[in-house]
Amino acid sequence: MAVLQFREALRAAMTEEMERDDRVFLMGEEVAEYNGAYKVSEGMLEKFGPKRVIDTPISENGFCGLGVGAAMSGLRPIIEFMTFNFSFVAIDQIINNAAKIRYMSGGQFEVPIVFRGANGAAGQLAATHNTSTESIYSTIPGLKVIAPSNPDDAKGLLKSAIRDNNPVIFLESEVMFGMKGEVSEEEDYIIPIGKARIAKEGTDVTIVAHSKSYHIAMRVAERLEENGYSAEVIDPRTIRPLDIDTIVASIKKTNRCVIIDESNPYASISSEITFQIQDRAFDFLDAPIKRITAKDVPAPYAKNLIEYYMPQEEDAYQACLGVMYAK
Amino acid sequence: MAVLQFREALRAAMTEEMERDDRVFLMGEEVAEYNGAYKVSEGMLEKFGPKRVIDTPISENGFCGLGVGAAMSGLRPIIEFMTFNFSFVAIDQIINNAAKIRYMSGGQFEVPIVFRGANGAAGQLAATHNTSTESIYSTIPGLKVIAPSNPDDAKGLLKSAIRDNNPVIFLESEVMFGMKGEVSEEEDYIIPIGKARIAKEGTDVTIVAHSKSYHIAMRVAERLEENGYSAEVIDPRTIRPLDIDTIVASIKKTNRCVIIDESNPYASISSEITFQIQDRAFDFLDAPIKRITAKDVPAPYAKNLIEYYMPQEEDAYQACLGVMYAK
Amino acid sequence: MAKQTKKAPARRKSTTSRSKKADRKSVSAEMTVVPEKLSLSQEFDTYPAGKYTHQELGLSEDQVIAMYRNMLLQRRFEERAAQMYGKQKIAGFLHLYIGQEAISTGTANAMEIGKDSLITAYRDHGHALALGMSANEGMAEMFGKAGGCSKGKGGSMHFFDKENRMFGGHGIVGAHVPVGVGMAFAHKYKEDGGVAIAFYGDGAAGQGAIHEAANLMSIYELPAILVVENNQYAMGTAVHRAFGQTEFSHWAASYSVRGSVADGMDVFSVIKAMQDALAEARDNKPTMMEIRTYRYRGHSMSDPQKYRTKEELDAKKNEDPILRLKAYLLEHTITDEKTLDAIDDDVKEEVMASVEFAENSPAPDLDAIYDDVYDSREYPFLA
Amino acid sequence: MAKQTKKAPARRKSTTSRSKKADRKSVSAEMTVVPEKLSLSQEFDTYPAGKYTHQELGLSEDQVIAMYRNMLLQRRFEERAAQMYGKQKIAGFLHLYIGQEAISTGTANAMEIGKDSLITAYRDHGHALALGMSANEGMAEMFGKAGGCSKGKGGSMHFFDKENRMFGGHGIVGAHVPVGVGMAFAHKYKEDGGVAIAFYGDGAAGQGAIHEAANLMSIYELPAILVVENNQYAMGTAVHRAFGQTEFSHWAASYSVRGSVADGMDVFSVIKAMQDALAEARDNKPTMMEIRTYRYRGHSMSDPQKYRTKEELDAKKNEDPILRLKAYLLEHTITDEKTLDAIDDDVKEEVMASVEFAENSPAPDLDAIYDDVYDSREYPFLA
Ligand SMILES: Cc1ncc(C[n+]2csc(CCOP(=O)(O)OP(=O)(O)O)c2C)c(N)n1
Ligand SMILES: Cc1ncc(C[n+]2csc(CCOP(=O)(O)OP(=O)(O)O)c2C)c(N)n1
Ligand SMILES: [Mg+2]
Ligand SMILES: [Mg+2]
Repeated sequence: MAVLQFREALRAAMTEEMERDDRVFLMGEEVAEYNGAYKVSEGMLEKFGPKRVIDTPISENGFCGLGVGAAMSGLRPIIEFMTFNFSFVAIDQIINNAAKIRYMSGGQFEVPIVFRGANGAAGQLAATHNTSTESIYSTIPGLKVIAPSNPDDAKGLLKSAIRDNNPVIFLESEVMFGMKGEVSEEEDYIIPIGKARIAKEGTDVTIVAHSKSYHIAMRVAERLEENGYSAEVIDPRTIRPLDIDTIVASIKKTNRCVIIDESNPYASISSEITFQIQDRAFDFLDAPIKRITAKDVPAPYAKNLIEYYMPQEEDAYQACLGVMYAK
Repeated sequence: MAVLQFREALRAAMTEEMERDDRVFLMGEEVAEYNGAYKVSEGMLEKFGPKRVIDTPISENGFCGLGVGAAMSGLRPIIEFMTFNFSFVAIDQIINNAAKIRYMSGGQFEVPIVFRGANGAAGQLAATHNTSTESIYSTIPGLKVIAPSNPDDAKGLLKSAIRDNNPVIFLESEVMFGMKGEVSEEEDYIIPIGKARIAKEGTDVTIVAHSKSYHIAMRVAERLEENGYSAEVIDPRTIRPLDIDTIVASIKKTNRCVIIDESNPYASISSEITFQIQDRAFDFLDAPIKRITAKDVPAPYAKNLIEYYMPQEEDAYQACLGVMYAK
Repeated sequence: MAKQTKKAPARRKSTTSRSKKADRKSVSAEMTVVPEKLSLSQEFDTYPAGKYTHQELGLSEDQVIAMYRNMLLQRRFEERAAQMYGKQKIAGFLHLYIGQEAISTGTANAMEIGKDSLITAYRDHGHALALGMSANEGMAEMFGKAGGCSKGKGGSMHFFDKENRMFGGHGIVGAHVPVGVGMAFAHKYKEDGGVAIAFYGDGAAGQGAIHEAANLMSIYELPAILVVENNQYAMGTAVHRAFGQTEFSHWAASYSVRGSVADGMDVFSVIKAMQDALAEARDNKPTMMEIRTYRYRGHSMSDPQKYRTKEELDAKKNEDPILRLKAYLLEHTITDEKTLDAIDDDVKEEVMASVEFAENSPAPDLDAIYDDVYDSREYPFLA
Repeated sequence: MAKQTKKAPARRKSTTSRSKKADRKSVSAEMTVVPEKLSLSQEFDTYPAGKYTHQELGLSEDQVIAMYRNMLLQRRFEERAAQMYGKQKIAGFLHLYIGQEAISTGTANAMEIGKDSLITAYRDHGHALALGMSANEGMAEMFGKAGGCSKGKGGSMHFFDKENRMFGGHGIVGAHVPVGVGMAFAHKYKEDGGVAIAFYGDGAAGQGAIHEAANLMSIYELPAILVVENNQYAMGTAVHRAFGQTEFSHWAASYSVRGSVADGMDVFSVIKAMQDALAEARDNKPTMMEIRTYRYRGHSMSDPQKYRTKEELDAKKNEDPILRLKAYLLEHTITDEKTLDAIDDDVKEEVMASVEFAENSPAPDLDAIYDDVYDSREYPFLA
């Protein structure tokens, strides 16, 4: 195992895939000469040259469309959004073109493309720069949506995403780019898309959480452990398709579930996971499923407000106690 | 009561509000000289002149942004999307500007604007022209989302939307524009935003359905009635905010729920309604909540496929029997 | 008819644009100084109607006859489609290309089909047939049958034909144009010598996507041609109601690319304009082209067309590109009325056969609704 | 310095553009015919540095001194903000306007504040202070305090000031420009005589939103001015790496609007350019203006700035708009060093006081997180 930063794991995944397959290229704002706004692509221009590591103007709609056309033509673009907040100006290319062209063409054309970049809240950046987009993208058939919580998953899943023949939304995080973690040194390390990870086994309550929220879940599980409760933590890793089987199996054991997700709550991932659990494991549920999410408001700037806006560890802890009727 | 087509009810609402308040104007593609792609605005150019009924180029992002700026300046724009499928090229203006400017400016500026037009499936139009957008818009704090199922609600709610000081997404339907229905002749007929309508009272199962799906719900309820079951049908009318109190009160009576919605299922309205019901009425549920939605695929063109794609009345009927353990 | 040299006109750049080959790294002092005088002047290559003969363009007589047949096929195919729409065999939106056939046929003749790539909007039957899609596949697609080019999933607006590098058939106005630039990007990346041509309507020019696409093809120096088929209307909106600048070729100046204008009622004008633009593009010099044309039918099938007068329509019908080519064929004694009649019969038969093919083609299996969403049927769709 | 007439230059239209007042209803035959020759030529109004005196612009000496003070206030305010960022009193993104102050101050001086409207991107402190926002409100906003202009909800990127018709402070590159056109639309609709000015960066010019906004202001003949503050870089991307056409004024030809270019290092150039554009706009003739400037600091606080050389930066620092105005004030004996020192002291004090104000202003109540999402707190937020 090597210890890598999250950004290094992403870079390793892209580098390996670009070495393996010369149809893969990286395009986005400041990815080349600037080495990436968050240094994910540092050194890649030097390694692969300007043909394959390509700076763009600030024209997300244009270069996402370019990526779709290139993918239809047999290339395998990785399109970096500086952050996914900026994907809204290009979302038509993702929803109407990337996701639907295979279908509309009766399977003649495929769109093997990865849209990746930072997603979700990143501190005091205010309302337009703190949006969690997974609810929106995962409602769209034709897309796959991945949101890893640690460098190892980031590497294995990004490699899978690049090899996938479908459009993939790959959600990273500004505040996690510097996070270090062990990453498998296995040659050609691949994690299959659509498989959840049971991060911690337990028997009393299931906590489902992806990306940054996963780390809250682990802290909550620790606190519960200290207090004599055994929580199972599941990181779905892939949001669409969702590995509901793993989650349901856990619920059948614990009979309780708390979901932590930093998305705004309405019609979000937590809503969907809840639907699927109650649909498949209704008789196993001993308490309503609870969720701890970002507040139902735009993200504010002030330090105290944005902290309050985010899912609170304490709330999640209390919710776990609550579903166990332990308070 | 007058009998009006859905489109006439919408036109009446806009006309009355424009007569009442000269800050209100209508802008969109083909709304003026062409009298509206679906004739919703027929005659309005003649009545109000080109200052207030304004044709645009095909520049949704541009004219939605224009609407936001006009609203910030004290006007009250109604922006028509020919259909909401085309709102994706302008969604950044809705999500990042319309929904967030009040917040980001600390309440200094408000954005009283209505984005309206046809939403959802409309027959053999294939994947890009059949998208239900309510899941996406309702996840965004700062927006209100309305989707009436009949001319009366359309009139009363559109008038409310135009008077509302917040950005409102108002979802109509190509296939309902010609539908006739009784519309109140009450002067200044207003239906408050955020109140569900109990369309039919019943005791055995609650069916929640809005917009076109509401009509499926009513047919299902009739069939159930014929077979000795009493269904309560609730049309939420407003999607955000959701009148969960009315829904929960019904569940407490019927102990069962089926949701019909033509959105793609993942992270959709049906997911959210389910979360909220199980959260608040867990102990009252005698069966898992079921949903009948569009299939989890892009919309196909072929007649048999698009029919199969849509929520099926038979499936909804069977789901109702299922939750009543009546089959 | 004026004698015309075959060489592509030299590329004319706007007088104030800087060389893009210049060192892109640092900001030169010159860039920040405001000059005493600043003006823009750029010339555009124009291809007026009636200026070119088939010989000058290197076309054989057989080729010209084949072009005529192809244009007629598009026309008859769509006339029949309109009829089938009336019979409710075809549903949804049906946008006819009638009047614009010289553009598709001219382009296909200038292109290297199978090597170059093409993408267009929802008014796509003409381009598909010109590139070689069979009438059968097209008609069956509109009938929503399994034998359609897109297996009945796409309908009229979504004709795709991978073999002939026809990339669709797209319904979101303007959104396919950046995709076209991506196709050009791939040609350059793969160094396969191909050029990508993206067609869009005058109305689509209002979309920001066009601006972004044009700038991208300029800075990356792509083998791309952006072509606005200016048929004067976007649904009911006359072009001068929608744009401050209706000389679309002039927009090329905003991107320092070549601009040109062709006459879409004369297939030779289109061919010549395309030949030149293709030659430039193969040298990675993109073009923004306007082709002036006219749509004879309504926007779609339910258009009362109150936005134009019968006189205007009739005047334009006098320029019918098919009648024009027919007159040329006769005038230049390339062929005779009898042969032309035979062609017409032949085309009609092909179209009728396509209707029969479409009728007989099976509807897709219901289960096919889950095909081609992802590359694999293994995907766990929600029930 | 050349003598200069005060009259705005006549509006120059590109030679091939058609009158927009022409009957917009029908398509004229002329529009569909491809001419033998087609060329575009358009002149742009340029406002070189060093060409204008305050007298010629109708400015009193006191006004010029006030301008100097205002530019200095912006500079010191931001220097202090940078320091406070280092101390972690300010967080998130902090984009400094240092080097560009002549643009905000010049514009504010040409505008009728309270009647005209302004909108800009996230590099917004300078414009807010120039329009009259207090340093207190600005600093407190960046500190995330209840006393901030946006009650601590917006931060550095979202300075709003309704009273002075400052419409923000916007973080999505380019997306506020159509909003600016909407502000102009409202001025015309309400017939209040106001003009809306929308500033954006050179990088933002890559967004399709700019294209759509420019065309809309042209066809609706709005009292609008679109201004690209060309500071040569978008983050690390030099302007000539991002655009085929870097003469941004030339883009005006694509919309048949007036184009002009001013020098952002000379406040008088900015004022003159704005005065002319405002006069045109009050007559519903919009302008696309480029102002050439330079950003002295990094893009945001964490920018290693490897994309430019120290020499380039130093050369540009010689053109510092504040030093330039200072030299002008002394050269024209409008004031003396002592007075200027006093102004500097005064400004520093104002800025220090704003830091104190910000420190002492309370953090927002946690419950305020639900304020100003909707017009009413009655909204049933999800718990
Ligand atoms: C983004 C978007 N907005 C609106 C529409 C609806 N629409 C379909 S075709 C059309 C007119 C397009 O006109 P033009 O580009 O000139 O093409 P033409 O129909 O003349 O071939 C409009 C407004 C759409 N399909 N997509
Ligand atoms: C749509 C969008 N894409 C990307 C970004 C990230 N971003 C913020 S500022 C910036 C550079 C903008 O440069 P320019 O417009 O020249 O303005 P300047 O910073 O020079 O004032 C970028 C890429 C963004 N905020 N919004
Ligand atoms: Mg057209
Ligand atoms: Mg810049």
